Amino acid sequence: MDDLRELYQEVILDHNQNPQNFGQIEPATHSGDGYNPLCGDKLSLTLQVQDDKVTDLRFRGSGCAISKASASIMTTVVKGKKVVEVEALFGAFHSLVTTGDTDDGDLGKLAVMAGVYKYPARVKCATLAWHTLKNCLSKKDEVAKTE
Amino acid sequence: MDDLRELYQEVILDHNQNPQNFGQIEPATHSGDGYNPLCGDKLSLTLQVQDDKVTDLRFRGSGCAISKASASIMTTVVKGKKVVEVEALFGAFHSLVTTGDTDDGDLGKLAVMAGVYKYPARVKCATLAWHTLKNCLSKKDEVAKTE
Amino acid sequence: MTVTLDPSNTRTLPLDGAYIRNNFPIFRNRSSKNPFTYLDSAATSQTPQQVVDAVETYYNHYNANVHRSIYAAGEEATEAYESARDKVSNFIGADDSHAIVFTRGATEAINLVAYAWGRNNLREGDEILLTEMEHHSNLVPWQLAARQTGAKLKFIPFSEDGTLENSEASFTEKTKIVSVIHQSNVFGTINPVNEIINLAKSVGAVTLIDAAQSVPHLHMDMTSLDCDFLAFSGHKMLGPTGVGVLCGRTELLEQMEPFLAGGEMIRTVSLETSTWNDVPWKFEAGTPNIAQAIGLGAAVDYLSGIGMETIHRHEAALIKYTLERLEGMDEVTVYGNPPERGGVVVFNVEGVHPHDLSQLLDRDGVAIRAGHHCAQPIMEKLGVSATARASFYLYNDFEDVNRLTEAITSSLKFIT
Amino acid sequence: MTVTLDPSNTRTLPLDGAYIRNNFPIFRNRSSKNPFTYLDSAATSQTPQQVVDAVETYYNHYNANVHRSIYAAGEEATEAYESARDKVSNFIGADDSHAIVFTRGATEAINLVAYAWGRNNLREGDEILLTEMEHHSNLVPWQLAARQTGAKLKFIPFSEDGTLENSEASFTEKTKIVSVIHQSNVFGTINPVNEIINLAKSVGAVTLIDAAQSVPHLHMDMTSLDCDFLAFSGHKMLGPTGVGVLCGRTELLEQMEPFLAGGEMIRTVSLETSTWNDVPWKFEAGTPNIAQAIGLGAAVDYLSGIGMETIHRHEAALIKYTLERLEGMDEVTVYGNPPERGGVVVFNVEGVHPHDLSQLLDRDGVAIRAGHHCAQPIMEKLGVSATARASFYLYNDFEDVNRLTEAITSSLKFIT
Ligand SMILES: Cc1ncc(COP(=O)(O)O)c(C=O)c1O
Ligand SMILES: Cc1ncc(COP(=O)(O)O)c(C=O)c1O
Ligand code: FES
Ligand code: FES
Repeated sequence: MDDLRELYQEVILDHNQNPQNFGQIEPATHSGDGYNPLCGDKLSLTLQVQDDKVTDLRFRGSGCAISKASASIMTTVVKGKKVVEVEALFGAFHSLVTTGDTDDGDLGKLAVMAGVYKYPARVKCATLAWHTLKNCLSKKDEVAKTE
Repeated sequence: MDDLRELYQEVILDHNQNPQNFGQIEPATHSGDGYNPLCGDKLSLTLQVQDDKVTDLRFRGSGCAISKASASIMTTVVKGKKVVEVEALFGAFHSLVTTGDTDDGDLGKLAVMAGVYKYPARVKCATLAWHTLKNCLSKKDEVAKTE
Repeated sequence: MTVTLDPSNTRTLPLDGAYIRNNFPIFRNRSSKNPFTYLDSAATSQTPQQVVDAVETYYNHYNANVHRSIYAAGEEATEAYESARDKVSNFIGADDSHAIVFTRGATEAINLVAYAWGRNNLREGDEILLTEMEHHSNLVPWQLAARQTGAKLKFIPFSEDGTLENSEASFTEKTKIVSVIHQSNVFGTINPVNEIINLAKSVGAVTLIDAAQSVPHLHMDMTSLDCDFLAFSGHKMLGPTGVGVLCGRTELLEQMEPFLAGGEMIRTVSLETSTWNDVPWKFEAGTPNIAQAIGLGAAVDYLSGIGMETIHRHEAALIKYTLERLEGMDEVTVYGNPPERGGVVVFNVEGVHPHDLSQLLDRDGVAIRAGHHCAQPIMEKLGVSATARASFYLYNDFEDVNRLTEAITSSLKFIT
Repeated sequence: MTVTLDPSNTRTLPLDGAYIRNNFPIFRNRSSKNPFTYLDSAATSQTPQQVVDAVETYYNHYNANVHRSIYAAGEEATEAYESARDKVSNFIGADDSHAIVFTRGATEAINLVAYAWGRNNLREGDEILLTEMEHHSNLVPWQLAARQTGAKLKFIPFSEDGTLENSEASFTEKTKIVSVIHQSNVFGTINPVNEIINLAKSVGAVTLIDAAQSVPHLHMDMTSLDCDFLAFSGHKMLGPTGVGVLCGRTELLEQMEPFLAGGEMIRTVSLETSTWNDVPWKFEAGTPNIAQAIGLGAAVDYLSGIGMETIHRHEAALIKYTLERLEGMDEVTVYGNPPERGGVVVFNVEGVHPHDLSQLLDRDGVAIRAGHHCAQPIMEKLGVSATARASFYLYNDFEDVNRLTEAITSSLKFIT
């Protein structure tokens, strides 16, 4: 009966209750805001990037369980990764949540978000943090939106 | 089978083929144009009114069989009538062609138009000449329209 | 899920939900797992078979263009389309001094006024008076009109209970148009539009009532309301999507420039210039939404058959019970508490984002809305990014409310 | 009435009319006395059961508002609505550089451009280039835009055969927009839009093609056509009333100001100011015509299943035969004789006003149109106040043509 367990996996609910890397880095080398126009939720990201590596990152903001968990998991996965690796991960993550494609072996912990693709209205929740991250890294100063 | 015979009575077809009082009075005491926006047809009326009596009237213009016959019959009925009588006739004629009500004994020859009320799209054809006449008599200079 | 029968179920409702739902095939079609508990009628209402049949009969029996066809099918179509206009007119108590213009929806109806009246009558220094609780559709069109004409926007504020504050001072000789929402799609507040219209008249302003949420739920009487314009949508009152209404004072509509131009709204056309058809057709350019207007006529017949007073009492009983139940839940915050209200309530559940709530309730067949409800300025003032909303209509009953509260409880369990 | 079998009946048509009519219940429902001979598809087409079913399925299975619903019915509705957009896009060969905006019809689509593009881009001295054979819906919106902006209207003339005259000289650096009818709803002419678009581009003008009569009847390829805007209506292509399409270049639509304002077309709203949603939603204010867009998607599926090339060949064969028959009748005058044409012909019968003709043909179950066909300037140039028009679609066959000519003969007998 409970298809929704696929969307709201235990890991997701855990991250929602206890988000990792919640807060703000000061000073940050990169920062940026994301906005999901579908629901009005906002997310702020601050980063430390050194030698093309994301050494630290934190997020803040309001949002649903999916978006909070996605941001939280993202921070744990991205921390310590090279910027080029992050970009590759974004691609894999995007196809994961839009098509359910888990072929990319490097997804690791991100794979728990696989259930999202069955709920098109929630894809933007899952990608909000990632879009914001991408914008931060490309140093665009505008507010990221989930598309 | 032929319901349409009720609309296109022989008398109507005759008047269509041989319209009475077709033409123009010069000089006229009253004149005016009518326009049916539904089809683009136009009708011009010229009158001689003396001592509150319509002594002569003629019509010109393009139009369908219903409108031509209605104008033709109208001219024969109205000629010689007092203006107040004409106004009463207009009322009786209007309810004839919109409701099929033939109660008004004074309709006379006009009664052949009784079939029109079953064809709402053609009511304006039947009343075009009458609206024009009314406008002429009230000396409004504008183009009459059928509503 | 087993439904616990609440003692309050034995209270009687003015309408028998189960009987009414029989006319709405969707309730049969979507209830295989759980009873389909549709609590989103403020967004769009469900559609009775009577309306679907009226639409289908047009397509399958007398599908033709209107107004210029001299053959039987076309005459039937014209007759059905124009008689839908009469039905709508009667339904809202309009009289000979009013005209009914069919639009795509309330939004287009308001835009029609903002363009055809607003662009030609507003000047720099003029004021457009709205309220802080407008739906985007009665706010953004006026923002654009203000920008183009130099007029200024002013707003009647609302207080914490979701009612409008006293606003006499807002009406000045600068006020050129007053456009207000009748029943709030957020708080459910039924605003004192009679008073507002009187105040507007006292300063000579034109009045528009956004009746998108009131015509479907309240008995309306255009003659006694006596506003210049009334706008509403078919899809919120059991009618098809794609049709709405602008009811306006004929005299004012006659003075106005046309809005959309094209076939049907003209009298004469030459290459260089044109003259206009009579009102209301002057404002219906192109082939109209024939089937949808006919469907709206059928919806109005259905609603009249039941009676708008009864529908309002039914919803009042439902919302009263809902508030009792929600207020009994520690985790729930209800926003607004207007004394005069329709069957709409917004709330939040602590620890559950409204979008998650909506998603989780859906598990139990309960459909509510989550978001800003096209009223971001209200959310801003409430200090939330979104809320959950439950809204009722004639097909709902106490069971629906019970299923809502139980589903909230189980969502809380699920997510925390 | 007995139908004389003409030898030409043995010619084969690309489509089997009787087989196709089986999908259109109206032909069964209206043929109790005479076979329903519907020759008015240029005004509005008949609707196959597949389309009616798609609409009914929305209402009876997943009726909900789109885009913001986080419950299953709403997600299905959004998915169906957006996939109708994709179907329409594919149908006309649009690609990623194009966006599909749903409107009420072709008329609204053209007005959208005349307002949102025209009012903000036209200046005094600019020229709007149309043709003398435009439908009122592609003429009057530009008259209004010209009046408001000071731009001037210019017209490419047509000659007696109903084709456009050479017009290279009309394209100058003053030409800011070129808006032309693709297939004439009067003469049936298929205008050389590729050439016209190229000429327009050579002077940097924006291009709009009024495709209300071409998308339903011709294979379209937006990519090779490469105009800026294309406008058409659902109800002329087997779809529901109340839906139309503006296909536009996304880049241009993005630069444009919005047209109608309200819910759905916004990104953020505060009391004073707003920002816009992405294209195409930026141009879809308010609750969209959901069921109608879905119905149009089903119509497009139906048409694709048959094939637009086949439909065009079918109509070409029918119009060829019709012209032969009409030209064989002494009392009949046919207007225009364009070499490239669709299945439309206008004519008059000596001594029978077209409105009487239409009325009399109806006796025999033959539905044609009489009037100015929303093209008064053409009638003016032809020197007539009205004409009769017969127009064909995929459900017609040679029998329909025979019934038309026989009904004309018996009308002549009846009235004279
Ligand atoms: C060539 C042409 N353009 C525009 C229109 C207007 O279409 P609609 O009335 O569906 O808006 C029509 C239909 O009458 C047409 O034939
Ligand atoms: C109060 C109010 N006004 C206007 C509208 C706009 O109606 P529509 O979207 O049908 O145009 C709505 C519906 O969402 C509403 O609730
Ligand atoms: S609902 Fe706002 S991010 Fe998920
Ligand atoms: S059709 Fe023109 S007056 Fe009858």
